[in-house]
Amino acid sequence: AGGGDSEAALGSEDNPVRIGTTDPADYWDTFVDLAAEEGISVEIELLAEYTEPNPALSEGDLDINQFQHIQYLADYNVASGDDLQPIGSTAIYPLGLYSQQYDSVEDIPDGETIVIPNDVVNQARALLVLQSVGLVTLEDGGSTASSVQDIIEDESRVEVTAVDASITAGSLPDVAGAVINNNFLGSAGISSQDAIAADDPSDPSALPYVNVFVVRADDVDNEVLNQLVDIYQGNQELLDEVQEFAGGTAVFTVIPADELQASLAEVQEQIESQQ
Amino acid sequence: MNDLVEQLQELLPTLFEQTGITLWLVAVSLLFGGLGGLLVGTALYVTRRGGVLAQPVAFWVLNALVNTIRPIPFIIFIVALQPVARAVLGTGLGTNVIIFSISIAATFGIARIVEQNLISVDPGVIEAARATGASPWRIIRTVILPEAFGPLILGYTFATVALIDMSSVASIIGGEGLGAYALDYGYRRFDPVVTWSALAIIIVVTQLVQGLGNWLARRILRH
Amino acid sequence: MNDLVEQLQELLPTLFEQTGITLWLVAVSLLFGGLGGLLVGTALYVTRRGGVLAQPVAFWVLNALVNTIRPIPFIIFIVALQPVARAVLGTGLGTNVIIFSISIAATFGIARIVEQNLISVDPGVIEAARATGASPWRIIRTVILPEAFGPLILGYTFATVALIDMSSVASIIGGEGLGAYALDYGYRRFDPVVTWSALAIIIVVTQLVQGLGNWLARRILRH
Amino acid sequence: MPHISITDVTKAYAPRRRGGATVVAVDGVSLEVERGDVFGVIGYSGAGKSTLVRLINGLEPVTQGSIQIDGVDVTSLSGARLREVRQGIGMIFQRFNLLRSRTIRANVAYPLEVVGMPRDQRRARVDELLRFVGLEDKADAYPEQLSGGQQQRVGIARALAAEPAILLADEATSALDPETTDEVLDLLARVNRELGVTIVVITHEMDVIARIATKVAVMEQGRVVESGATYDVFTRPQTDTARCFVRTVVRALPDGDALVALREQHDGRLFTISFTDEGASEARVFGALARAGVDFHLVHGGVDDIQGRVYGLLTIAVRGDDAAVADAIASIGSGVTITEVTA
Amino acid sequence: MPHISITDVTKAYAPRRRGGATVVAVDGVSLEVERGDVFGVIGYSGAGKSTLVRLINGLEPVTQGSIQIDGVDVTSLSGARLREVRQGIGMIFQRFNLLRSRTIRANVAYPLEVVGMPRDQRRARVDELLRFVGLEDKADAYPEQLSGGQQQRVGIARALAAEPAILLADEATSALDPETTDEVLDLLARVNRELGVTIVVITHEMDVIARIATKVAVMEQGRVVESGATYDVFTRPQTDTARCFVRTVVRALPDGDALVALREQHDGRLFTISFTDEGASEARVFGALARAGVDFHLVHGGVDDIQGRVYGLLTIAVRGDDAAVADAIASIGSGVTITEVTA
Ligand SMILES: Nc1ncnc2c1ncn2[C@@H]1O[C@H](COP(=O)(O)OP(=O)(O)OP(=O)(O)O)[C@@H](O)[C@H]1O
Ligand SMILES: Nc1ncnc2c1ncn2[C@@H]1O[C@H](COP(=O)(O)OP(=O)(O)OP(=O)(O)O)[C@@H](O)[C@H]1O
Ligand code: MET
Ligand SMILES: [Mg+2]
Ligand SMILES: [Mg+2]
Repeated sequence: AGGGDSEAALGSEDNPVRIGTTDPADYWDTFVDLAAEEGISVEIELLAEYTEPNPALSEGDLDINQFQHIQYLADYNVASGDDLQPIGSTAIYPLGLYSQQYDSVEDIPDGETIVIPNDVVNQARALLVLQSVGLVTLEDGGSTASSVQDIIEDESRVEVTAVDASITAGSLPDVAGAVINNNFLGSAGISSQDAIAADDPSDPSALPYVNVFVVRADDVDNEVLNQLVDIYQGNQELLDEVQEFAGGTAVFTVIPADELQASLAEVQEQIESQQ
Repeated sequence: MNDLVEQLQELLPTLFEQTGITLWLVAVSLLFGGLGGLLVGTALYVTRRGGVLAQPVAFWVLNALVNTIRPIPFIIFIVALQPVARAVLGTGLGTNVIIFSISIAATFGIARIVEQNLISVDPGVIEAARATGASPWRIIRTVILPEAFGPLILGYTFATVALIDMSSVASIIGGEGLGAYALDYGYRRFDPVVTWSALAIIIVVTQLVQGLGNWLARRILRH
Repeated sequence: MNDLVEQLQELLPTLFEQTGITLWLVAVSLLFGGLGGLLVGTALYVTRRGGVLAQPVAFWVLNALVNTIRPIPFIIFIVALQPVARAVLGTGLGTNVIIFSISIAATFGIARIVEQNLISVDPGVIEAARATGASPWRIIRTVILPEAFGPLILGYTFATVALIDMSSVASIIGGEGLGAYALDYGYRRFDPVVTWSALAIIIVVTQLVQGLGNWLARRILRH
Repeated sequence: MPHISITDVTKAYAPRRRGGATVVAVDGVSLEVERGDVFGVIGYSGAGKSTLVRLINGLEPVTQGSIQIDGVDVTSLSGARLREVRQGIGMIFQRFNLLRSRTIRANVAYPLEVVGMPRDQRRARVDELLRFVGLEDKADAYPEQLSGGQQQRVGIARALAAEPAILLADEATSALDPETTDEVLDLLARVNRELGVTIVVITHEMDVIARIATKVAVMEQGRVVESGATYDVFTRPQTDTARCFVRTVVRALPDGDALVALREQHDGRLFTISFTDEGASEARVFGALARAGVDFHLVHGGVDDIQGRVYGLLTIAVRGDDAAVADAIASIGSGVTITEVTA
Repeated sequence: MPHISITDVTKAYAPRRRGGATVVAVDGVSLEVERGDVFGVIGYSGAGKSTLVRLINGLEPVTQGSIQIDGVDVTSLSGARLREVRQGIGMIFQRFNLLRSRTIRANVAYPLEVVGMPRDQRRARVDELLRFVGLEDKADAYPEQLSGGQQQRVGIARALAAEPAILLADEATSALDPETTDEVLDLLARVNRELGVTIVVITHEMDVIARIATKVAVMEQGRVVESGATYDVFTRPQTDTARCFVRTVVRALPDGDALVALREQHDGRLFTISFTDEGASEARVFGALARAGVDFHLVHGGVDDIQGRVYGLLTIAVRGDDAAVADAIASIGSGVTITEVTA
């Protein structure tokens, strides 16, 4: 079993810190080395689906994860009644609309199809991006819980299809445009400069989209885990690798843990009130 | 408890719709994949050494082809097939592409099932047919396939259930149906009611399909 | 071109390692799932109407159980099984959990394959065994299973290839192996060299597995 | 107490489809087979012979009636008790039913495994059986490599393997050449004589009945229409069916084409002479005819031993003065039956 | 030109495993079957009869030699040309080989479909065939619902369906009761006589040969050890195998147990009398014995018609003065052979 020896101190050889992520990225190797230099033993659990790392963390299969933004975490906490907490921020990745055929949103003819990620949070975020440039209109003005079913067809210019986030980039030849997550830009050879629309990471409303290290509530003050956050935030070499993996879209942002937690609480409240 | 009932009531229309989509998707891919599998599987059987149309080279090529397609993870297979789908269907997304991909993947899976069932046919009856001067093609059509009909029904039932499972992967390229719905709106949104109500329908459909298959096979096998 | 060779050379150690993991994963899940499937499939066959241990109620329950498990999309199935895996294995992630999930899913898929192959056994030989006063359990062990051995080999070969395919879903919960590697480092990172070199090995392994299965079945069936 | 006692047994097969006809394969049959009998069952194809024998060891449940073996009602047994009964019954199948997955040796060993004979004894016993049926050299072959007769011999060896107290032989020699048939029948007779095995022989070869059966039952459309000691049934068949079967062994009453052919070849009158070992000698007939100066030919028929007793049925063509013939016949007296063939 | 001409044909089955023995099932056989012959092949189980017949219509390739049908070498044919030849050959299989997936009716219709007979004609033809084999009422049943003999009759109907010019019958009557056997043999004879169909009959029942075969070949271990006109082989068998088969029909030379039993029951000397329709009448023998005042009994044997000709082989027990017996025998002259049984 992957649990290690729970008697031994967390981060020791016998009980390495298990970090869950969904990014098959080389920077994690660098991170493991950096942690080792500080005497912390780390194991990376690479999971394929956004759905996996949170339940695994709460069940104790993991000690910490890093793949999501606050918005996603809030949605998860509310949906599953969990109480996972962010302890450090990494970056905000603007979500962009890309196209092979059209150079601007205005050029996209009416009735064309746009693909967006199909997971709940990115789907909503992508829809908000599309709404912000007038391609669709959402019920009740849209929210972080909107889905393709909330599109008001009569008032929208395009059809929207939700596909797996990993398919969006590959779908570009089929459609007028695709909303593509940072994770898939670099490897698909698309530059973030090419986005014909994107949300603005500096907008205060983008705060919930800051990516975070997440732990179980009672580990919020765990020194070893907090030390890992410091290592991540403090090493330029590592950040360069992360940036490379993100196709240049990352906007590194360091936000204190209590602000992150406050933001989480706020978003959760908002979600609860919507239900 | 009341909440649950309410939520289910709200879900009902969607579930109905998705059930329809699943049935359509499975039916059409079963039609194409089933025919394709029948063709390829029968070809495998008749071209093998000792078969009624023994053709070692043809067998080798077909066998290798089936072995090449079958193990490709379905997700990758769908994506690898997208260029072909674009050429054939004009798009790489949507329900038709799903049907297209499942049909092709099913062709090769079903081919093996068909091949296996044909191998169990008593060589004596094939010989009796050969003795009448029947052509290989006629023997395939009037002896080999009918003699294997009972097991084939069970094989196709097996395949149908596998197709229902495959169709849920549809969600990655924007397909719909119960499986995709369970994944997108249940599993990925941590909503167990959606997940399990969609699954419950899938399971009921499966019970019906398997029950029908068992019943038919029993009638045909008569034992 | 040179780049390609260089990249492949770099990949080689990883590919070897992942091949080893895949083989291990498939072998172990085939062992457990194969045994489980043999048990459940045989139970389905013997408890059916007219079977040597005809037990309509047991058959109904088993049949419904198999129909319930089989159509659940594998991704959801893995997740649904995680709590069980945590209880049994102490964790819900990693290769062992994958083996656990595949073994259980395979049990129900293989059960159907086994059932189908047993149904083709000549009722006459079972009768001959009954006439000697052999117990149902002995008949299963010494007549039904051996008589179906050839087709069963092909059925298990089919299942093995399906397992290789299933094992690629491993990546969802942090499993490894060629399929997961092709998905995570090839497909999800748009690196066709990784995707296709991993797939190439999967295909070669499949050719070997199927070749072995065909050869064995031919020896056993003697036609 | 009879060894096997069948009382009022009926077996009906339900129709496959709604509206189809129920097939009554065995219809109210009662029979008693004594310990040590070789009991023959004959009858036309489809008469229900195979079905009857399958009811005896419970391979099919009876629809009605009861079957007792050693006084135990087997129709009400199930599970371990029924299996125990079956272990004491060897069965030779009309369609052989050999295990494809086993070599000849292992096929014959099967019942020995079932009764739990240790491996080394098993080996010796199987070798002995294979030697007996003349298949030592096929021990390691598989069923489909054997000719029809060879497969049947494997089935026989298998049925005898566990030294059963009852042997049910369903057409055990139908695929065998005369030499092998002789050997098998001799063996069955020996098994019966020396080991006291009760044998039920189903056959359509009357010859087989004549040679080994002590009693015989004639089946027709599921019913037993005639039964009795073999010699009696042969010499005094009561039903057309029995007569038809008897004729195949003692071919003495020409009819149809054969009769036409005989009439063409012989211009005299035709008479049949029937005699048993109880009556007087047929020599008297020939003597009387010869003395009367009547020319006669044996044209058909013969003398046979049925169960070691002589039975003759001859057809002669007689040419001569009608009065002389009548005189000669009148002078013969009892013990021999002479009938003119007038048809 | 012979209808079927088999020249120096060998069929060897390669060993299954390395080091296994090659089985030579047919070993250098040459035979000529004339158009309109009913050609019998007899031989012990495993002699190679079924294999030989499977070579004739190319179901198995020959290892060596050639087979010509109507002057066409079928061993070198393949594809459509071979199929055309096969359409003119009906085959009855020893193991029936009925299609499980078809009703009886549809099994019989199969060859008619192959030769492309229109549906309505097919229906009528099948009904006719089923009526002939007595299975009208089983037309819609499936093979496993039929008794062994019923299944065999379906196989016969199927083989005859397309009115073949050649019929290969592998143990066509082995599972049949005497009445059905008679009917089937009558049919085969009629088919041969009226339609000129050439028939190759494989059987272990010598009786069948006696009744319909015009010529017969005796096989032993893959070789033809004896062949000729049926009457000749019956009356003057050259090999032990042939004698063994002949004895089953004309049971006249008692030996073994039968002889011992006869000696126990009859205290005189035993003689066998053998006569053919070529020679003088056996009546002379009886007359001479009667005149000599010698007491005699017919104890065994009979008179048979082989292919419509009379052949007799009788055993008599004679009691009387040795000199008188010798005189009587001496007076008989040629045409009848009398031998004392001394064993
Ligand atoms: N496929 C095979 N492989 C190996 N040996 C075979 C095969 N088929 C037949 N033989 C052998 O060839 C010999 C001849 O077999 P065949 O079936 O021709 O005999 P047969 O004369 O028809 O006997 P029967 O009267 O018992 O049917 C036998 O010894 C048999 O074991
Ligand atoms: N499973 C079945 N379903 C329906 N009818 C059956 C079944 N088995 C046998 N019969 C019918 O029962 C009757 C008796 O069959 P059975 O096999 O006992 O005949 P048999 O006397 O052994 O004939 P044969 O000498 O031809 O072997 C036949 O008419 C047959 O068609
Ligand atoms: N890295 C992703 C993004 O910011 C995280 C999505 S939430 C699971 O777009
Ligand atoms: Mg029978
Ligand atoms: Mg044969």
